[in-house]
Amino acid sequence: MTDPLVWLILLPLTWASLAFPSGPGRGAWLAIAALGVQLMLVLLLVVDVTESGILVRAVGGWGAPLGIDLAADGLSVAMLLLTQVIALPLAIYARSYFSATAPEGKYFWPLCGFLLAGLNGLYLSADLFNLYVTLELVGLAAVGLVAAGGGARQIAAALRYLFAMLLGSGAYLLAVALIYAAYGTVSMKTLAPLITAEAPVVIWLAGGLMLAGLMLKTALFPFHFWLPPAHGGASAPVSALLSALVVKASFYLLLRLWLGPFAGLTAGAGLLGWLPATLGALAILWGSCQAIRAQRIKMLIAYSTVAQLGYLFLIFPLLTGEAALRAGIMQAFAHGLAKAAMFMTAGVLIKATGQDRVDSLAGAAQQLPLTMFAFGLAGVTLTGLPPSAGFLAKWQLIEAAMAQGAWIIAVVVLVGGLLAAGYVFRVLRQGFLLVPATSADTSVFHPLPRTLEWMALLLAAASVLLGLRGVELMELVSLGGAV
Amino acid sequence: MSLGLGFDLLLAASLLWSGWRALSTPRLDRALVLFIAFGLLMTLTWARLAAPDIALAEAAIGAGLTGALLLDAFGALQAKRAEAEAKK
Amino acid sequence: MTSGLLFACVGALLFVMGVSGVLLIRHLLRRILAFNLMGSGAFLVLVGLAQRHGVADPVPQAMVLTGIVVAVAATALALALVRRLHALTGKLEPPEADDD
Amino acid sequence: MKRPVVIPAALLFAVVLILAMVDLAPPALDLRPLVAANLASSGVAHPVTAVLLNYRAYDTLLEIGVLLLALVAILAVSESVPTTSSTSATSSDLLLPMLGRIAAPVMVVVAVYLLSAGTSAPGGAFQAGAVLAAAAVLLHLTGLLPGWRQPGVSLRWGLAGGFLLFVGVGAILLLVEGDLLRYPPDHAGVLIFLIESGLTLSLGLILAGLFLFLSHDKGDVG
Repeated sequence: MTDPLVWLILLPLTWASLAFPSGPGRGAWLAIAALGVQLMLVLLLVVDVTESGILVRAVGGWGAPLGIDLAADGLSVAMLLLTQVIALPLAIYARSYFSATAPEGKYFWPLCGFLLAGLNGLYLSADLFNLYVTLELVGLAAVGLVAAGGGARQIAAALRYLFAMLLGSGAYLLAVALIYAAYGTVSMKTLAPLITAEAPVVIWLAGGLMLAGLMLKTALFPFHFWLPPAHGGASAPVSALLSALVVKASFYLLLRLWLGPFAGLTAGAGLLGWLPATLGALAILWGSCQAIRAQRIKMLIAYSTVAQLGYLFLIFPLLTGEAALRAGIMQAFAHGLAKAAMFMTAGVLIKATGQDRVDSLAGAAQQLPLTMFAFGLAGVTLTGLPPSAGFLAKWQLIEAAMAQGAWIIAVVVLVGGLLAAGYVFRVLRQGFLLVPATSADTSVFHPLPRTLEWMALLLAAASVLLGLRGVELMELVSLGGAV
Repeated sequence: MSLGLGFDLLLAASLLWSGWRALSTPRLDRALVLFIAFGLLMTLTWARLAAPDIALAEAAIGAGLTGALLLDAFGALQAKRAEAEAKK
Repeated sequence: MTSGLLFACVGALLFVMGVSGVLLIRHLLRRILAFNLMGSGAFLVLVGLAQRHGVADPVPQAMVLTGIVVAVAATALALALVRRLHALTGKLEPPEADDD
Repeated sequence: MKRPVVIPAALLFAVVLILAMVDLAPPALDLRPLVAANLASSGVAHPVTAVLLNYRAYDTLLEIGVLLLALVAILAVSESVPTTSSTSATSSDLLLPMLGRIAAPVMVVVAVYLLSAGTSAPGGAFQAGAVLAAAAVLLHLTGLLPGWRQPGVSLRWGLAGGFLLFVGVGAILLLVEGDLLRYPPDHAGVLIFLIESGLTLSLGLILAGLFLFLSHDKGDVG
């Protein structure tokens, strides 16, 4: 295991394709062991990149532009770290969550392995066409997970999700075609100086196609239509995986293209960054309002994802300085950890009560104190209260916005925090309601494996405590010249 | 106008026509046949573009397998529908 | 005008036709057809535009081979979902958005 | 409702795109000389195969992953309850089974030819696998091969085997040569042929599976 970078792709591919032949429902322990190794590998990679800056590996020994390059810099390592940190507790949770005969867990492990391989591959690839293949790997695996063993509602959500993914990657593929025709290469490193030197009209079209396709894949308002049913309808471990990790991948790619090959264009057109930022602001307002109104707890959390993704796009007009990028990465971590925890607690609550309505949560705090505590901690992060990672992200973002005189962004961040407090409080208030013992409509709480509760609590606590050590994490992104 | 260009133009027009009709023709079975024809025209196009490998793959996978999948799905859905009507 | 450029233009038209189809058509089988048209359009642009000066280029050709396999994988998955939806609801159109 | 927006926007985009494409200058880089110059050490003589299985073999690796993943996803979606009616075509017709018996072996021979030709001429694992799959589908349609239900152990290993072999070779090369899928020029030909043979078999099974698993799922619930 000399090379953590390449093994981060090979290992999940291997366990995914071993889990499939070992049979339906099998492969959990293999996956958990492998994810433990992956977590160690990513920590090794953090050390490597901290010491020596950007790492490049030429697959096949050819090197770009003939071959495909893999590259790890601070930004990609941060995303890899986020992925493995969430995946391990999530896998332990999923092992307890899916009973041996559950139809939705039958092929969870191979699908999950391919999904993680796709994510790791995406964060490491430096080749536009290879990125297309990883996008498809992630997209199809995610759709399969949403649909697995589901009823009509879930299948319909998966179909809508599938067509959104295919439209997004189709637009991306056409853009790759145009770029190859214009410059004769799809290597990001080779492209950057070429695009900066001269950009014909097709490159502007290609940039537009990539922007639109990736905004659709990240469910940025008004392209969010597919997200709530897909994330709200899937089983809890899948929702956690999708909301915490999958939507971040297309955001990462957009950021990477914006700062990498297309830097010459985006720096020249200063107003361009306000397009994603405006949509992001609308996403925060719209998503939060929908979350406040939602009746089912998982739909509430899914709409919260729509809102929280909005913050990620607020950084685009501010990217001339490094502070905004740090804020974006911090927000990706804060939301990833907190949202995974939140969907995991939702899974516990739904399993325990057999219902999925917010109104049915009365008494939950007495019956499942750990779970409600975890939900509360995750809520602290989403609302952006100190000392959570969410607070750090918003603080950084407001600071970056004020430094550039973009006070409107600061206002949006503050309003978004208030709205988030609204929907988090709705759930907490229900959960802490004391129910009279005689009441007829009291939910019956079924006993559940404690692992479920502890894993949710672990991630929720991490999302809060990260705020104390977030500076080191944010230092990472300045490594290896992502900017 | 050379023979090659004439053939290309004809091929281009047929591609666009069959693609368009596959989406717009009211009857689904005809649409599927048009779509398979579109796949075969794509095979010819790849041959014209000096890409025999893609032509082979398109014939086998694009037109062949995709077409078979679609027709099979159509057949199953029809059978299902007929069954449902019979029950009424 | 070379064959490459001509078919790249055809590809562009097929692509927009396919995208419009995916956006506008509600019948799911036809939407799958539209997706395939979109894919074929992108493939034609990839190879055709790269070969607009009339010389074959193996790199985009290999990419298209990869793309065709990915497209058939997506098509098969989409059909599996459509057949399942039809079995469960008897419909070939997605239900209206339920936002809650 | 969406129509008045989508159609004009699509037309406008198409016109702008075509005008921009017609106007495009020759690219700065040309990979063709690079492809040709390294062909001798790539282990194959056909440029497209060299790109697919050597220069950009990593793309191909992930793409097989996508295909296997799609099959797993289809199995996860399909109804798992075994149904009894699994023979599809009624064999009242005697001609069809005979056709299947004659054509299927021929197709296998064609597949082997395509596989071996792929190193120097158009063809290769994908086309060969597709022909194998077509043979299986033909056998199914002529009533000689029943539709597949949930796959048994050996079939599952067969489906995943080609991909595992590909990953395994890639990993060994990473350990021995220092880069993922970096073939030593002397052995590149043998290794690529090994990978292609495994892929042909698994691709044949997967592509046939896409059809046969779906075909089996008649959607009978309850």
